[in-house]
Amino acid sequence: MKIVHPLIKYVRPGFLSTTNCAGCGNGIIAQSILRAVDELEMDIDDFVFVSGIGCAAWIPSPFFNADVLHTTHGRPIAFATGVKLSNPKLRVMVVSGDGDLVAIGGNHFIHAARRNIDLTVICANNGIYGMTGGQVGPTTPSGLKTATTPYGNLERPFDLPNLAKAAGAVYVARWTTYHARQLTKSIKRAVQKKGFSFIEVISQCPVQFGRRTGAGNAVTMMQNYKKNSVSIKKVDKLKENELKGKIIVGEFIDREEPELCEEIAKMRERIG
Amino acid sequence: MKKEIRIAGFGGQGVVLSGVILGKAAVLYDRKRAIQTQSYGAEARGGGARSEIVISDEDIDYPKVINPDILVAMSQQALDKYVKDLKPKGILIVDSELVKDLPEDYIFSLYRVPASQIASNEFGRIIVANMIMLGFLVSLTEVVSLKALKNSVRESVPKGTEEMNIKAVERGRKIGEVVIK
Amino acid sequence: MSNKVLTGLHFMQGDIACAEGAIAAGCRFFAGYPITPATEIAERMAKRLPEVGGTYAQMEDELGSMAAIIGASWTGTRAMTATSGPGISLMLENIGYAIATETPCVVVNVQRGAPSTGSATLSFQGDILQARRGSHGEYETIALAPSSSQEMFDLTIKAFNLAEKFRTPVFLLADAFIGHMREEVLIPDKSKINIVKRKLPPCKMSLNEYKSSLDENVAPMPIFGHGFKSHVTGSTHNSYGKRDVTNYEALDYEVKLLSKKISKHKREIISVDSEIKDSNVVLISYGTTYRAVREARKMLKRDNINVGSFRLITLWPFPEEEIEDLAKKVKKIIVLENNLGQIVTYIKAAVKGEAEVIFLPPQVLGTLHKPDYIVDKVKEVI
Amino acid sequence: MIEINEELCKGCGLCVAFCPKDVLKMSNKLTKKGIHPPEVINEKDCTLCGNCMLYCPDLAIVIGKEEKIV
Repeated sequence: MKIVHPLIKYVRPGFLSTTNCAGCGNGIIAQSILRAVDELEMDIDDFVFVSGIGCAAWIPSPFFNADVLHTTHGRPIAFATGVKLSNPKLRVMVVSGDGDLVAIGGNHFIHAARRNIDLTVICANNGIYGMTGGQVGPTTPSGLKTATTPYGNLERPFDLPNLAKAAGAVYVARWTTYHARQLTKSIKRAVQKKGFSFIEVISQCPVQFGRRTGAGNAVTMMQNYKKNSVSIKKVDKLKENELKGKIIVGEFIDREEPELCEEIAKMRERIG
Repeated sequence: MKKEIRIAGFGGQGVVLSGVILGKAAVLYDRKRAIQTQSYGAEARGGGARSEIVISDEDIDYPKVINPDILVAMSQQALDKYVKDLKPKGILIVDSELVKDLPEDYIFSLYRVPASQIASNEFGRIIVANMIMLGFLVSLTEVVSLKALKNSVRESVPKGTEEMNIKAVERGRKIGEVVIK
Repeated sequence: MSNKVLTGLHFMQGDIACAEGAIAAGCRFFAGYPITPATEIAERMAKRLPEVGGTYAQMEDELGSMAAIIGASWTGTRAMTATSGPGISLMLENIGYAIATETPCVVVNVQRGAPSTGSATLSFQGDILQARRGSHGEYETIALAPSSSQEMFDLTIKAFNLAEKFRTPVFLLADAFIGHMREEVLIPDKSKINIVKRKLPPCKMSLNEYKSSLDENVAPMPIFGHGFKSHVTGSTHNSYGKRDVTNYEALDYEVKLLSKKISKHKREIISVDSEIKDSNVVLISYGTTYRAVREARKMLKRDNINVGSFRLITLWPFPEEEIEDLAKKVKKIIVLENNLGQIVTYIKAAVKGEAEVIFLPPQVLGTLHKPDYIVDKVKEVI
Repeated sequence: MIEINEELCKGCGLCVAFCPKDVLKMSNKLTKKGIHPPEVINEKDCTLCGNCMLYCPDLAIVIGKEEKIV
């Protein structure tokens, strides 16, 4: 007698056991995506999942039993742009890490948001380069000691939701792996949203981030996400010192703007 | 018969377009062979510009002009730079308003055409100087037929400016006819 | 008037002919970034693609352009990008990705003065070896060298056909000279243009059933949106597309099959243009350099000197057997390139000492060889 | 009904930590992978809230009512 996990049907046969370390947040994000697809009752064959390089790129690749394009470091959004523009009927989702999407791939990220092309971009933000062994990344908190900031990080981390918002994204949210339910809901919204949508997921890397920076194991890290998260709805009521060290979660923006593929279709019609 | 033509001046005078018009006239309307190449400075306007056309009844292998049969100089700088390449007994046509300093000894035929002056005085548009030059060049040398030139001009210039440009070609042709007589 | 189909005689710039060749070949996606002397291709595609139901994307850089055409190709769309040296250098990582993932696409390199920013408007044949070995790793590529506006049209179509058939990126190695030069181009009726289409898997099947994603005879391409559940990765993978990055056997298997896919079909891919007759001296050239060779041969003929010509239309894969045969028939081979000697090293290797190989760059790099300079050289060695 | 797939479990303990009813606990036994998987110690208190499934990064735990049994 066995109960079958409701999401197993979306997992590529033979790839059930992932390459994630124990307690890695990537697995929670993977599930949240699959749960969103399941709850939306959409055919996963209508999706193309595009990822870059790094641990987070392995969330869909090869785990998801769907069309998966596992690309080069930093470029998944540019690959996804080609997929979406040449076949706008496909639902294109980019899943990758913070180093991939906003360090090496930062330019593609802001320009895709500016274009407002209908992509859903999910960034697993673990605050560090996990796969290469714990080097400082574009989202590493200031002061933190990492493999390449042995005297502490002198730089400031990116605030990704506000970056995406300023660049022109029409839907932007941030959650942590602790907020897996809200994350699923947000992914559903993002998939249905016409235009560039972006979700940042603060995610535990217990091995490289946790161990190196003293943030603890997966359990501690997620319990801290729970403790330190503040809803964006409450931010206005809090003083600056009360927000120190807090993770602001929620939907940062949800607006309507003309979407690129639709505008291209209209242009074609116009010129006949 | 193969003719090599170099038209040179500065960017903004329609030097490149003049070459394209000649090439198009030869290939599309006279059914000859032609190749047009060009070079210009880094600046979009005001730098040196050069357009070269090889016109032949046979296939053209080497596409570049080394020693032109005809040189049209639309600026002093162009003349100074390219006059040495002109074939002995070649034809030199200069815009007499813009090219004042001419070589003292020469064995080529020299024609001084006040194209810019006519363009601004009679047409109120200095930009048509190149068309006056083309009209002159074609009536003098018959590298392409006048009919082909006119067809090519019509097809190549911005819509709405066709008639003005054709008139400028005609004006240049008239100067040429006078010269020939 | 519908602009969809362009036919007949045109006085056309090489770059424009290339764009029209792409449209005629069924290219419906172009991603690019402005760069002299390739910009005219992008401009033409921006105008033409929407007219034929295609899409033009101006990306934020050339890295993104190359990425975007690979993405487009995986939806089953014929895709192209065009650039020049600095852009190609940025594209090379993703060109390697296209090779590893067997993605058909066409990459046009309108070569300019280089290295680095070099000279944007000056012509050069400086990227010949880069096309062969520019991306990291061990692989084979296909590269074609046009020598006229007409060939910018014809060889672009050929590039698409080879790309689609062999599931690989194909380079069109033009240069600033041919890109910007205008001459006549005859565009045949659509029915006269041969279009090769990529092979797709026969039906909806899972990747597990799909056992030949690495195949020296070129596997069908499980494009997106058809339920194939394709797993596409540039990482070392086995014949199921499964990533296997810690296994030497997997690396050995993948690299060898990807290379064999090209080398095994060399005879079908390679095209050369050879006129030897009874001459003891032959001029080897490609691209624009061939134009100077033709003129020089005509001049030599007037002096009753008969020299042969051997032109490489396909630069890669390198036609070594053809060169080896040639070397047995002649005494001296003069290799003309607009660089300091790139393909000549491959020619020397193929000649195997059967003939003397003389390298002849132009007097001034970047300029076309002057015909009388070639004539003088021939008379000197004869 | 709670089922733990010991082949997939990596022993991170998230399911135990986020179970509101202390239904699970890390066991002392070692799996083939050399990790301690969780075990069910108090199934009657399980409210099927789903936290253990939600937070298991490896799809290694599944809960369901009897009728959902395949």
